[in-house]
Amino acid sequence: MAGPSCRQSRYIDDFMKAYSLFSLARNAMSYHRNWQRAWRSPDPKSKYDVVIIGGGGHGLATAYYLATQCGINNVAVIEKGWLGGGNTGRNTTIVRSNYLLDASAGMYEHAMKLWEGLSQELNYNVMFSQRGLLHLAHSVHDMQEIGRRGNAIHLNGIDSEFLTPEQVKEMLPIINLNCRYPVMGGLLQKRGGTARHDAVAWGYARGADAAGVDIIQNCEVRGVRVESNTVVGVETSRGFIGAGKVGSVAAGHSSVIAEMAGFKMPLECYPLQALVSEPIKPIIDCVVMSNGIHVYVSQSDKGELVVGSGSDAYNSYSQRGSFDLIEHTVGPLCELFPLFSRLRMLRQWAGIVDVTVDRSPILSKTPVKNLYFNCGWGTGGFKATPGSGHAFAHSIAAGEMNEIAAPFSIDRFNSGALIDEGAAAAVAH
Amino acid sequence: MSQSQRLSQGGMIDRSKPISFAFDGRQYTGYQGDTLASALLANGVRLMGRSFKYHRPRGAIAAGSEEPNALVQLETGAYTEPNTRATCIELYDGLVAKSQNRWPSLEFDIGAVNSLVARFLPAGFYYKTFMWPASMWMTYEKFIRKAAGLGVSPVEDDPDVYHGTYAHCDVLVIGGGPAGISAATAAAGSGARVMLLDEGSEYGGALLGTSDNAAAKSYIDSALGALGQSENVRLLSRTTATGYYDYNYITALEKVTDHLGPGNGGDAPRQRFWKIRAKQVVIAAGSIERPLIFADNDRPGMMLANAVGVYINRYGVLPGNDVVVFTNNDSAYQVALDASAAGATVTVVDTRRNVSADLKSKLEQNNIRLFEGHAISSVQGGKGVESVRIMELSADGESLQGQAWEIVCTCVATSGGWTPSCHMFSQSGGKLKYEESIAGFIPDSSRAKNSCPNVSAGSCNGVFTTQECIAQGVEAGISAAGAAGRSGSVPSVDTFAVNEIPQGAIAPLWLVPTVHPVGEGKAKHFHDFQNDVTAADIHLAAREGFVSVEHLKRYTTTGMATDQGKTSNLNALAIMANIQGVSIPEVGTTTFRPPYTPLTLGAVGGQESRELFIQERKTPMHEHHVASGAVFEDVGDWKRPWYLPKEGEDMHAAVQRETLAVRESVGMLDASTLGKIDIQGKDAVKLLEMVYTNNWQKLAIGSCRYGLMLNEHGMIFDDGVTTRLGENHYHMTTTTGGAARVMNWLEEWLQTEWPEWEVYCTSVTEQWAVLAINGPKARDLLRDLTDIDVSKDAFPFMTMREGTVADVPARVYRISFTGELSYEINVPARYGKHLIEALTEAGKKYDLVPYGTETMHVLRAEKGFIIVGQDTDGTVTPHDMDMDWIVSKTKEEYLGNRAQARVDTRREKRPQLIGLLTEDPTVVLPEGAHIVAEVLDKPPMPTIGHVTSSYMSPNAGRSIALALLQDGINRKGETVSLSMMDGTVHKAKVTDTVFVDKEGVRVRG
Amino acid sequence: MFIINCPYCGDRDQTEFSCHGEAHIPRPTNTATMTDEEWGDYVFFRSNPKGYHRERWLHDHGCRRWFNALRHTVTDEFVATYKVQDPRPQIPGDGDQS
Amino acid sequence: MDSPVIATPLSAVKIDTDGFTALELGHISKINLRGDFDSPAVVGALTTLLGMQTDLAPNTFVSNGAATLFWLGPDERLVYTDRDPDAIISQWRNHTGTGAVDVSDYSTVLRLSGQKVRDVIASGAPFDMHPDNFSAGQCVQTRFGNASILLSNHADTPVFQLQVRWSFAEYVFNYIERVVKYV
Ligand SMILES: Cc1cc2nc3c(=O)[nH]c(=O)nc-3n(C[C@H](O)[C@H](O)[C@H](O)COP(=O)(O)OP(=O)(O)OC[C@H]3O[C@@H](n4cnc5c(N)ncnc54)[C@H](O)[C@@H]3O)c2cc1C
Ligand SMILES: NC(=O)c1ccc[n+]([C@@H]2O[C@H](COP(=O)([O-])OP(=O)(O)OC[C@H]3O[C@@H](n4cnc5c(N)ncnc54)[C@H](O)[C@@H]3O)[C@@H](O)[C@H]2O)c1
Ligand SMILES: Cc1cc2nc3c(=O)[nH]c(=O)nc-3n(C[C@H](O)[C@H](O)[C@H](O)COP(=O)(O)O)c2cc1C
Ligand SMILES: [Zn+2]
Repeated sequence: MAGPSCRQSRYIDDFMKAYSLFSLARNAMSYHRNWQRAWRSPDPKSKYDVVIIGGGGHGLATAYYLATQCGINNVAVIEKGWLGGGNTGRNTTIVRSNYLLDASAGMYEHAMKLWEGLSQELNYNVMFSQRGLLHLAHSVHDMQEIGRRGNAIHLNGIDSEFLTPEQVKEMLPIINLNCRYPVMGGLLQKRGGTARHDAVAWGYARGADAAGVDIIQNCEVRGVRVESNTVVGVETSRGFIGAGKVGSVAAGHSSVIAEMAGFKMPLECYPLQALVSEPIKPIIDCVVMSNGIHVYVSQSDKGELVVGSGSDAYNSYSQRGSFDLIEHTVGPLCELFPLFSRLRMLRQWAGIVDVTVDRSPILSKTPVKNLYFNCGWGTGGFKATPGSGHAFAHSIAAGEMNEIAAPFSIDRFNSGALIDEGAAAAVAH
Repeated sequence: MSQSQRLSQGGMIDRSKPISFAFDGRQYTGYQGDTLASALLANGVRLMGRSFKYHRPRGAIAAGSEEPNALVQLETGAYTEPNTRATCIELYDGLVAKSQNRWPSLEFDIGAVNSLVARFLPAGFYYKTFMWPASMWMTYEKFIRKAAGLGVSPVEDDPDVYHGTYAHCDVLVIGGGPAGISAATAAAGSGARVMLLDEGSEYGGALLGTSDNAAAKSYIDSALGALGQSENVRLLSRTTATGYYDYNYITALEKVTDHLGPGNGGDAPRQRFWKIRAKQVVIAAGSIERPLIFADNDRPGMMLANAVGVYINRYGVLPGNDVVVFTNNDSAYQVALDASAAGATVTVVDTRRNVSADLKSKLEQNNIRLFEGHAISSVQGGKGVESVRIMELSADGESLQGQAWEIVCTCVATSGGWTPSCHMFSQSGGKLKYEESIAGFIPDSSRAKNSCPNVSAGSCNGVFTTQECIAQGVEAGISAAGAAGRSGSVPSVDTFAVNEIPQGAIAPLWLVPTVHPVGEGKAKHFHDFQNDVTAADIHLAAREGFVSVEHLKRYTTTGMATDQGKTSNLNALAIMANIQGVSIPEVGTTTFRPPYTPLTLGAVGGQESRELFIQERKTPMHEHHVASGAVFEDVGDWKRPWYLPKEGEDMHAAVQRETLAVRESVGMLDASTLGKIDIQGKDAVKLLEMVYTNNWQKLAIGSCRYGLMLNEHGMIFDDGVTTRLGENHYHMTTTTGGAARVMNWLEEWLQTEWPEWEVYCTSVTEQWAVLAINGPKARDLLRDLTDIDVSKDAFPFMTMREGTVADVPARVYRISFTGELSYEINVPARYGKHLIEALTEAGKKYDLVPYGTETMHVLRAEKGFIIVGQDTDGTVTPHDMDMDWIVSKTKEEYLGNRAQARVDTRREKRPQLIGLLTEDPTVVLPEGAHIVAEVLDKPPMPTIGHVTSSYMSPNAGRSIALALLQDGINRKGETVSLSMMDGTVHKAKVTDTVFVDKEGVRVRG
Repeated sequence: MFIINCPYCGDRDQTEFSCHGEAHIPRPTNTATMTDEEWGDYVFFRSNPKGYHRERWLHDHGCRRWFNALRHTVTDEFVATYKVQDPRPQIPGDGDQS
Repeated sequence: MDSPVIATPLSAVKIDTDGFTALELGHISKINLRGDFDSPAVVGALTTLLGMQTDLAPNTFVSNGAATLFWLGPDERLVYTDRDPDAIISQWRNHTGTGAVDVSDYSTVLRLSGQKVRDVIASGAPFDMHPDNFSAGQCVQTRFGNASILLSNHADTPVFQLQVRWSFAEYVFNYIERVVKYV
């Protein structure tokens, strides 16, 4: 398996097309008239070697790595709406790799390493900002949890530090340590942080396009054509598109795609909500996550507080959730940071997250030959985008899930070998 | 320069109440009834803020909540509030405001260099640069972050309080303009329970900004007076409907005391958050004017035409003595007339060539110059408009031609037409339709969501005369009331007319051409003022393929500012439509999301934070623990004594003392928080058989048994002791944190899977106050207080007896979580306090020691008893816990049974619970420490297990630990290594899990 | 924020309820003879439709009864709520009773 | 030893302000009754043991001086009684063969009165208490903040009773005390 690559992509060979301060300046001289499309808008061909369903970050990354690392350039990404309009375009952008279980640590740390060179690799600034990610512990039980996770992470070779309440206060002077369930400690991953969600989709799209991938937007997959238990293509709103292999990376719609192919998935879709405040000058400099009182907050480069809310516990494809979750997000936020109470919420929204019982993703072969699924990232897959795409691309190319993807096979729901990060640690995102 | 722009008469301000206020350190005077913006304008201040990206000088363009520019930092210290719209701040005495996003001052802002290099900062420039060297991004980012943001957050805790409340009505009317008032009147007349909200300080909406607003006011007052009489009507002004959710759930923010100034609200909350459930909703939210997009259309002094009208008529302020009205429709002509009447020199520039004779003659009568078929080609003046140049538009509207005329002016009133406020309708899930005749989207009432019955009325529905608005309002009010089941007799609702000129025949001109192609001259054509998004940015986005309206939004950030594009969105997508050569509806709109205007976080969550955040559940003995000096631990929502230090003791000392005392004399623990479920009915035992792994058929009445519960995945999720109280009667206990979960688990199975079984479960957790007494002297102590025969034979281990303890009725369970001779005394909660006092008194002679949860944990660990949730984590089976003894081999079925047989669950070498004894007995391993397969110099090191519980055990005379270790049961006797975060390595021997009294003699003593 | 019609208590606010996933998944009675696949299917695999969904709700803060609902997962609108033992209401526009 | 003192969670506190009073009613014996309330055995037991009519509509309660019977669910009623609950419980079981549990101490009851009552409770409860929807004789199990409550309307003046679990009583009381100032 090819390792993460940090060199500037060789596929953007035309230096003038590459983005840089220089190209920006040059284009400014011509009033920005000469910028090219970030990606083409081709008509679908009749057949591709690989068709990827879903133009979110994971789908685009898969296509990008197929084309740039696996030597498969005859690839299409089929997106029913606009690129990145799914969860990629609506998540709270938290990136970390401090997971407890080996399988998860393997996946997320793989992704982290790719994140660390991604802007350069893609020649697109994805604003990956390693500002640090701090998990707060509010009870003896939380302390046991971060104790276990901190050690596990450390021994997996991933950075993590325990903080005392005093150290937490030093990092975050505005925190109220004596909130209901006082802060008893913290677990810090300095390499954790955020990235600009849209840029990730666009950067991968541009990179994939440059490597020959056809990105086809506004094209909905409406059927999966299977002949003698082997996938041969997809029926779309723009006609049939043949495919040697199909990778479904449709996040919130994976069950729908599976139904088209004639099987069920261990998934349920829920609305997951988030909100942003009005922009303000910098006030918190790291990502703060508290499972004890349910707060997830960071501040974007533009200045808004980006606040994760919860997921409603009913199945839904509506991209809207119920308001009481917003109340139960803002209440805790004001509890932990009482001075935010005079700030204002600017916008709230929801995404459709596909959740497995063990809250870990599925990267897997399926009952249909040559049809692969990458889904179930639920509330926390943005951070995995490069790693997931990379592992999935190599797995599709090989026809077998690779070492990083293998534990996430769908078989685990029959064997019982769940990767139950949630049960083990009760940690979200 | 005192109120130089204040008109000598007119307006709805109270000239008898002058108010002094400060802006950017200078003192000014305004009047009661002013907003900060109107008062500043009255004082000749046009420059109020700087834009986000280019730091361009900006003034107010609007008079309402759609304002994108005039954002200020209101007040100071703990009361400070960033990004507050000057157009919505009601003036109060002593108000202090500062401009934002500028340094060192508003007049001279260093950040304005961005404007000079603007050419290098097109939409999305940051995606293209700042990438090299990679290590520098964090440094670049720091600067970017500092430069971004608008105002500053307070750094002190909010001194204000907030109130939230639910409300219900038949008909909710959103918006108190003519349409809303008449809808409310009609609905109330039909007998409906009505709520009428308006975000303004006064009802009347657009009527307040008309030149005959005095007459309008008396019309409004009489309508509101009548509404106010009705018991069934709730009137809420200063209240914005912020969100419209499923099933007609509408949230609204009422600004209760903001207009009084900080600290002046008395006992009243600062703001109130309404959660309204309405059977029917009438949306009468009015419409918002759009600016025309032309070169440098952002200079202070440029305003929406209707805002100019509002400042003149409502506030008695003339925003400029020389006014150019620039329009593509009729409605701004009224503003020209009003400005002229107020004494301004007015010029009208109309992009159209077919202005009606009627309008022309009106202008002529007032000596107002008119340029037909013309457009503004450029603007002079930096921190305020000084003059504009106009040129003739080509017939196709694509270019400018001829000679440029310069018109001196300090105010430009522009109107690009009216955008109906469809926010609420869209948020409710309704779909919009594009109406060519008004060049705007309006609600498609046939595509409202079934669960959100509503009707739009007035200008938000695309009608632009007051009389039509009133007529629609009445109709909407009656139909909504009827749909809500109220159809009384409706009194006739008065209609009313004002001086206004409807939009009429609008000739859309989405982007006024300039001499240079868009984006190539120096001039900028702003549509999103706050986020500094220009027409050129839209062109760039289109060029780069960001053509979907959602990409356009995200790439250029148009519509993402604090005004959410109220004045800009339609312009932006129309420009994109033109570039693409498609129709506006084909481009489509972005999603309307709550809140309508930014919503104070404290109002949403403030009430249920701090002391009302999450209930602190306390047992009936709580006060006693407090008096005993207990330090508390949060267990779930409960407060439990953690340890009870004596003078000078730290936690360790207290726990060691308590732990020893229990095994030496007797200890006492408040166990009231354990979940308790009363189970009755002839099929009760069937239920137990299904939910526990062991056998329950043969449990004798009066006997107790321990049980483990598994989920259907086969993993342990709760445990506890259940006692048979009678023939078909059981008392189940659960973990403290698991009580609700277990109750639901039982009920779910009973109600959905086995509804024919006769079993009744009742939570009795709080019914009983429970004291556990443990230790060799527990029996003696109990004997002193009870009428129960406590002798060993009469009251054996794992049985229950009823009687009295300390003269109150009690159930005493002889069960033990400590391995000591133990009794759990349950009395009705009302006697809990009595019980602990009586025991404390009687215990003196036995050296009774109260102990807390930490000691309990040590004691049970000494005996190897697990804590579900600490030693288990949702991924362990009974076998993993070395608890095969509790899994029935004979039962046909129980929940979680089948899962035990799966490949992975049967797998060898799963992590299993074992004991660990460190080589150095003084080392207490940290909980969570990992056992490594092999010690390496540095990570990564493969791990094979982790410590779940670890304590210094005074009874074992050394440290002890429990751990989950792969294949642990077979490894007993081996030595393993644990690698710490700081690099130290501890060695420990793998043992069984019982460290004290291995034979279990004491518990049966 | 739904209004949910509890079949026992009537129309109530959503916050009184909790949802417990797909309804009508009877617990198998032949667990001993089931394969791991069959068991996995019962415990983990759900239809998760984009469309009409039959699901279980609990009136937590009310009568504490479980009941079923037929709801559309795109509009989030309830078609019907019904008691556990009641016949399944029909899916709108669908003749089939399943 | 002195005869044992009976404690209730809110005995030490009360609210008495303009338009609103809240007062704990002290210890009340309460029994949770289960069974098929249409069956002759249960109907008979209710009449003989409590002198109660049995056709209680959902969300209502009846009172006969000595006892008050609340509808809690299709197979569940709650009784407040003056009499010894143990006796009633054992007779109930004998008569009906179904469940009965002493829940006297599980919860406590606040009496709320004054014209502000509805607005105070609306601050935490999503239920519509307008007299059209909630008149004297009706009761409702709903939510107040995070707590489950049983709210009953005893007079439209109004006089409400609010029953809440013991361990949530302080929270509910604090909540009421906070919001009463604001309505
Ligand atoms: C509010 C919120 C907050 C979150 N916060 C975080 C966080 O902080 N950190 C984190 O790591 N993760 C977070 N997540 C999760 C994260 O967003 C997702 O796991 C991740 O973005 C999934 O990426 P994806 O590419 O798989 O899916 P998506 O971006 O959803 O892409 C799937 C694409 O498939 C397309 N599609 C679906 N059906 C079809 C079809 N039939 N034909 C064609 N195309 C189709 C969709 O339109 C969509 O564009 C959050 C999610 C949400 C909703
Ligand atoms: N001359 C023209 O072309 C033209 C165009 C549009 C409107 N108008 C005039 O404007 C008036 C329109 O009457 P109307 O009643 O439809 O609207 P209105 O603008 O008079 O009143 C709407 C009211 O709704 C309030 N509002 C909007 N959104 C709200 C929210 N989310 N929450 C709370 N309040 C909210 C506003 O503050 C405003 O007071 C008429 O007099 C009409 O003639 C004229
Ligand atoms: C990290 C992040 C930051 C955001 N910042 C803003 C913002 O500053 N202004 C804004 O209007 N919306 C912001 N949004 C929300 C988007 O406008 C939008 O609501 C979200 O992408 C979901 O799309 P939808 O609302 O169109 O369904 C942000 C979203 C994310 C994920
Ligand atoms: Zn109910």
